[in-house]
Amino acid sequence: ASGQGAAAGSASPVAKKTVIVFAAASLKATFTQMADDLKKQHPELDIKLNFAGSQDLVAQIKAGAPADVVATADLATMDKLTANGSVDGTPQHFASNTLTIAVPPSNPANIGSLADLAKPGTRTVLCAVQVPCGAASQKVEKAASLTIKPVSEELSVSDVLGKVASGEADAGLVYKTDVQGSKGKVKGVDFPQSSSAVNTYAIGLVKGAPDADGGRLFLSDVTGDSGQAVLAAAGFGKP
Amino acid sequence: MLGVALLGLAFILVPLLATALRVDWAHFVPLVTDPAALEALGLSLRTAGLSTLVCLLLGVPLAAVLSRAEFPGKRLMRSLVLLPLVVPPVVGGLALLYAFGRFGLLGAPLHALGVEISFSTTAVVLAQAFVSLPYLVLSVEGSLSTTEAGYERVAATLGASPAATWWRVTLPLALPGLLSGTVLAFARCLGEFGATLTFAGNLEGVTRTLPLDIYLVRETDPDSAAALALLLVAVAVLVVGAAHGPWLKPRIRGNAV
Amino acid sequence: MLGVALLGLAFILVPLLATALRVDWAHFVPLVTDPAALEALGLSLRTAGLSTLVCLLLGVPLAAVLSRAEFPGKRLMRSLVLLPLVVPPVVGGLALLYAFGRFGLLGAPLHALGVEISFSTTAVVLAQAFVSLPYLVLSVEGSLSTTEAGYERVAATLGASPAATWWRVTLPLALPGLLSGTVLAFARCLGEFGATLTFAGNLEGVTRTLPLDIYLVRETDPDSAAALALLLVAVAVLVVGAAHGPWLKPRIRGNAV
Amino acid sequence: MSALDLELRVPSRRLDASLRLDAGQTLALMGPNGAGKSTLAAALTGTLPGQRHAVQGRLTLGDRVLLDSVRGVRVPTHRRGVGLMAQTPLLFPHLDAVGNVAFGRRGLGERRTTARRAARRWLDRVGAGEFAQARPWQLSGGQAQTVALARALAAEPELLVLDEPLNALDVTAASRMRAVLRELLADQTAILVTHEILDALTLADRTAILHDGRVVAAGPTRELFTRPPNVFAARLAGLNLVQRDGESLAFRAADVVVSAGEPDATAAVRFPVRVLSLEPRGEHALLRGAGAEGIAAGVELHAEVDVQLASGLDTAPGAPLWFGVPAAGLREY
Amino acid sequence: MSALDLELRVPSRRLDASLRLDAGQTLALMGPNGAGKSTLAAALTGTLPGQRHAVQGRLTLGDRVLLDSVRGVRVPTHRRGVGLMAQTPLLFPHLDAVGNVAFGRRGLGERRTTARRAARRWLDRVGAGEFAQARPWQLSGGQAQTVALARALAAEPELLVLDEPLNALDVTAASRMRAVLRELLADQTAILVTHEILDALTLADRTAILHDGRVVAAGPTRELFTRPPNVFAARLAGLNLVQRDGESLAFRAADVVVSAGEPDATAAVRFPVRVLSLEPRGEHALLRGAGAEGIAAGVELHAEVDVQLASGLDTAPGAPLWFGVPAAGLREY
Ligand SMILES: Nc1ncnc2c1ncn2[C@@H]1O[C@H](COP(=O)(O)OP(=O)(O)OP(=O)(O)O)[C@@H](O)[C@H]1O
Ligand SMILES: Nc1ncnc2c1ncn2[C@@H]1O[C@H](COP(=O)(O)OP(=O)(O)OP(=O)(O)O)[C@@H](O)[C@H]1O
Ligand code: MOO
Ligand SMILES: [Mg+2]
Ligand SMILES: [Mg+2]
Repeated sequence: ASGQGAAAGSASPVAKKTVIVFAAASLKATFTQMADDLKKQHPELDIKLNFAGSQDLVAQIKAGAPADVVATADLATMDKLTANGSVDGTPQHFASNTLTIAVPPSNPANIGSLADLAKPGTRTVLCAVQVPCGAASQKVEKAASLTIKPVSEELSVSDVLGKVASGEADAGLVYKTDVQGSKGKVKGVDFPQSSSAVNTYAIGLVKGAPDADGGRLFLSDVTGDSGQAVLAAAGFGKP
Repeated sequence: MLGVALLGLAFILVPLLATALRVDWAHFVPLVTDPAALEALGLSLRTAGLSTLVCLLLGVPLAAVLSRAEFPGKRLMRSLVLLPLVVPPVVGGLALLYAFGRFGLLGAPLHALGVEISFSTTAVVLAQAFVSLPYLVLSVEGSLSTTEAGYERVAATLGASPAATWWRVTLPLALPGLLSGTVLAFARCLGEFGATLTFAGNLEGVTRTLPLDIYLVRETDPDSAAALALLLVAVAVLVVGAAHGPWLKPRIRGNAV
Repeated sequence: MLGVALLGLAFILVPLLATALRVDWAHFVPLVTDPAALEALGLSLRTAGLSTLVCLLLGVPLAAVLSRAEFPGKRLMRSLVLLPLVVPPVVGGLALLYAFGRFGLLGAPLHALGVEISFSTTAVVLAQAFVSLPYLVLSVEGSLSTTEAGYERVAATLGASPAATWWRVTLPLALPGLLSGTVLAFARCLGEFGATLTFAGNLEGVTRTLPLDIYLVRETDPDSAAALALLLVAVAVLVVGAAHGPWLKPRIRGNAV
Repeated sequence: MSALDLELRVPSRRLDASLRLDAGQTLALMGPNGAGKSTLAAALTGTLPGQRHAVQGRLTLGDRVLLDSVRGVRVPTHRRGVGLMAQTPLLFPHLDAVGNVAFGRRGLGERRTTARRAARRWLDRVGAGEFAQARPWQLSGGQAQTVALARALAAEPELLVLDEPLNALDVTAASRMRAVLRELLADQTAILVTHEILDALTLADRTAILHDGRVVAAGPTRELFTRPPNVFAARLAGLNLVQRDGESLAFRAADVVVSAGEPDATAAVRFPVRVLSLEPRGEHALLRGAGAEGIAAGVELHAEVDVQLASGLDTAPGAPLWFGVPAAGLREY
Repeated sequence: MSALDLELRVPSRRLDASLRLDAGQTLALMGPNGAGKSTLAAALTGTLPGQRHAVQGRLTLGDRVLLDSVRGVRVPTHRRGVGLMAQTPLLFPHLDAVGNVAFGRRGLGERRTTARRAARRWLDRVGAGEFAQARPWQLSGGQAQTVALARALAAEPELLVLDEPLNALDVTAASRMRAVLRELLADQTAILVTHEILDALTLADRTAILHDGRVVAAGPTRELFTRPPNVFAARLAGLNLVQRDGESLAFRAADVVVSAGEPDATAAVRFPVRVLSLEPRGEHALLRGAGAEGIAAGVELHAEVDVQLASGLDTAPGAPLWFGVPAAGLREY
């Protein structure tokens, strides 16, 4: 992470080692916390976090972005990186997430089950199938043999969440962690079929990482106890 | 000067060229003639057209007031008009949601009246118009301000009412600025992504414009996305090129000097 | 006319007002004085300033050539300059990556020379400049085109070389357009999101500008995002307001008519 | 036809003028550059740029009050019925000559074709028929001026204000225009701003002289110039002027007696001069000389001399001569 | 000081003119509106808008070839050393009057303060010193014209082209300007576009008359107007002109004999006229009449009459009179 060190303008007289972590946007809260904790333990470490949609991360790394660690929100995107030879070794699965139904706190459409999302007159929003959460939504639909006609196919979970939180939509399929992180803006309605689409998060070292040691350190923190505790507290499941 | 100008042009063209080089040309035609892509393009053109119309209807009077009227707070007003420019489109979409959404400031009463805006093509139009209005206003205002006010005074001494003067003198003289403002607004509408996504959502045939489609395609197939992007670019070049026709040619003015 | 103008203004202001109403004002001050937010704002202002400079350096000659020179292909050139406007920012970011990324058209040779652009503050500047250049060029060109070419001819008959004429006549006369183009470009730079995210990434202190920070905050807390957005809006109003100072006041021209 | 009565002040330009003009009459408005003529014209039409309340006072045309700053009456320009042909033509660049001239007719409620037909007649009348299809930037300075005049006339205003309408016209065009104007202004209430005493004499019933924003002399044109009531009028009338004891002495070139030696007592005043030139003027000659010393030192003086007499004098440039004026030819101000 | 030699064609404006002018001389360029005077001025300075190759021909100033379309020489405007004061002042709106005048001095390599000091001197010289700080839009039409003139002069060009410089100036300003110009043009190669024969007579050594883009008459000014070589010159000289058998007859107002009845055979031509007006002109009077029938029908004719004689005639407008001209006073073209 040579080029960026200078631009970051670190004031410390000790030459810090900078670890650059590329992570799915849904990991923002947890990874930020882990990085802060880790920096306390290792004052010589400077951890830079780059959050974007998983697909953006893939594109950026393929284009030669200087990253040490990459964490994606699903295996499919990580596979693209391994196939491309951008990942050192085998990526590790470190967390999972399952879908839940998000409804506004007042639950105006009285949603109690997945089938309610397909009721006529219910304004449901889903992720588009092209994005990870949309692929997961499609799986649960199939498992429940339902055809949900959404009013919108959003491009990311946060867009689904936004539509539900604002009351624009009556319900949407999001991740459990999203509901937990929403500070009460939406309520979760769990449903049995969610087990058919467990989304697994993967993390790996980027090939040719400028700071492989630092990367390994962060990676082991994520997969280690402290990291797992942070993830669990945010509502992530075991991998 | 010319050298720097060419450097500037290169700065714009090289990235687009690099994109074009990525495109798998063998698959280009099937890709861009794919019904989903064509539907998205159609929707984009339709909504951008409507939004531009909204911009013209709201923006031209705004520009006229800014360029001609004298009143306190005019400077503030001009700054306010620029706001959508600086608000990231996603935030703009949120703001529209707060205003016109089902529980929004205006959306709630409208909802009570049975008018639903979000998730509809109307929402797309509103999102595009919101984001593009400043471009139109600024262009038109610029062109109105540099138009000699003397011509309007002459028209008045010839008995033309302010309305007649506006239609028969001011507007024709400001035509170049009006046209380029319209093109600017239309182009901005065509490319609008963030606000549309946030406010209008993304449903094929209703709210999925070409930029949203490109984003989706990119999730699975970045190179195809590049091809679609080039399609958008081509459409834009055509529209812009047509609008900058010979009638925009600056007149050869004056005589000896 | 004034009525419609006010409607247009309302169309812009109501959504922003609705956003302001959503903000939890008790938490507003701690939120916007949060070091992360301030760092992002600082970065935004710095990069937007630099990008605007790049736009000026590249855009003014481009505008000059477009408004004054006569050559075949000028119409095409003008259309091409508009392209970044129509390309969705995310696609623009991709295009920049294809061009200046480590494996890009120009990026690869640069990389060989040890120059890294992507994911650095330089990349933010490039992304912002790419997206904003058309606004500057169009504004300046508009203002140059409506400036009476006669003044330049007078300057030449007084012995001023083309360069001297440019600096001492053309530029001062086009100042209003130049200023408003600069403001436009700066505002667009401040709000830039998609291209920055894709091309420059989202690294705190390096590439995380305020719009990117807003995007991240929105993932978890849309209302705080709204507060940050208002901060951005406030900064923009200040900058724009300052730039539209009295020196932009159109001159009262002519005498009797 | 409407009489005009005005009493206008434009403090920002130091204008403070009162004028009356009977219906159907023409007033020539004269005075030095910057006297306020164009300002007054703009105040009449309500087209003074800038501050909305810059013009104060009263203005009535016929029985209509167009302006009364005390009572807050301020009729907008387009309802004043006051036409203006301004000092710069300002032809609409997006219209051809006919379109420009037809512009005001459309306001009279005429349809496009009728208006254009009328416009062509006006263009023919002012001798600009051949430029009907021309765009303003294709016209020479004088051609543009002619078209602007046709445009102002075609709108048939109740009061027509012409700000130096014959500027930039060649001899032929100017004399054709004078003929057109003479015919038209016969029963049109009009104000004609001009620097040419000839225009005032041939076109205007009355003349007012503006100086530093004030009307310093006004009256029937011929009277004003044959017996100039003050130094302003005298200067305009082209009289020789010299200062003596804070007073101005005025005398006509025709009253000057030229001699080689100092004149005798028949000359109430006498000036040694050096010849500048002798110029033919019809069957007379104009002798221009520069006052060599005394009260006329440095002043250029003109004498009308008989060609016969002139041939008997040394009139080479620089030659010394004497100018004398008999008491009868002198006017004091 | 540089001699001028030109042979220029602007096909798009039908200009095709050849002229020569000795170093230090002044040429008056006259001719009707649209004759091509401003076009020629623009061609000289290289400021004709539009097509780059519109001007063809050759142009030399001193020993420098400024234009040679055959050999592809085309010196750019700013290196021609040809100054232009155009028909419209076009003062730089972002500079005050001093700034405008100083503009060209900066090009001469002067520093700001020196240039401004020189500019002030020039403004004083043309009598515009009091507007030094004024912005162009604060000036009246004539004031702006004066400043534009100072600006052109201050740049000290090798050849100075003045396009109707005295337009819009009042009597005092114009005569002051004539004095300034007379002094300056004494040893300046200059071209003066004008409609005023007086300007040509007082300021120009030579005069060329342009008609429809061609030089139709040229020669020493005085000669040209005292013995006009053709009808164009005659018209400019203000002679009465009537057509007879496809020929033009010209005669001076002073040569007209006015009588109540038909003149006898001493008059080579005679015209019945109706009086238009009798106007005082110094100690003579100008009798304007309209030809009633025959070759002069409808033509306005002027006669210079003795006031005594005039008082013996019925000169009420509309009264019938006869004008006669002896053979000696007639010129045919
Ligand atoms: N826009 C303006 N702002 C301030 N002062 C002005 C403005 N226009 C003109 N003036 C001043 O007002 C006075 C009157 O100007 P005006 O144009 O009425 O003169 P004028 O009599 O028409 O002169 P001219 O014969 O030169 O056209 C002048 O002293 C002039 O400098
Ligand atoms: N931009 C133009 N395009 C085409 N024709 C033009 C243009 N400008 C002038 N002309 C024409 O060229 C001819 C010469 O015009 P020019 O301006 O040289 O006349 P001028 O002698 O200066 O007349 P004036 O005394 O009225 O100023 C005129 O017939 C005019 O209509
Ligand atoms: O966490 Mo994602 O990749 O934005 O759906
Ligand atoms: Mg004036
Ligand atoms: Mg001319």
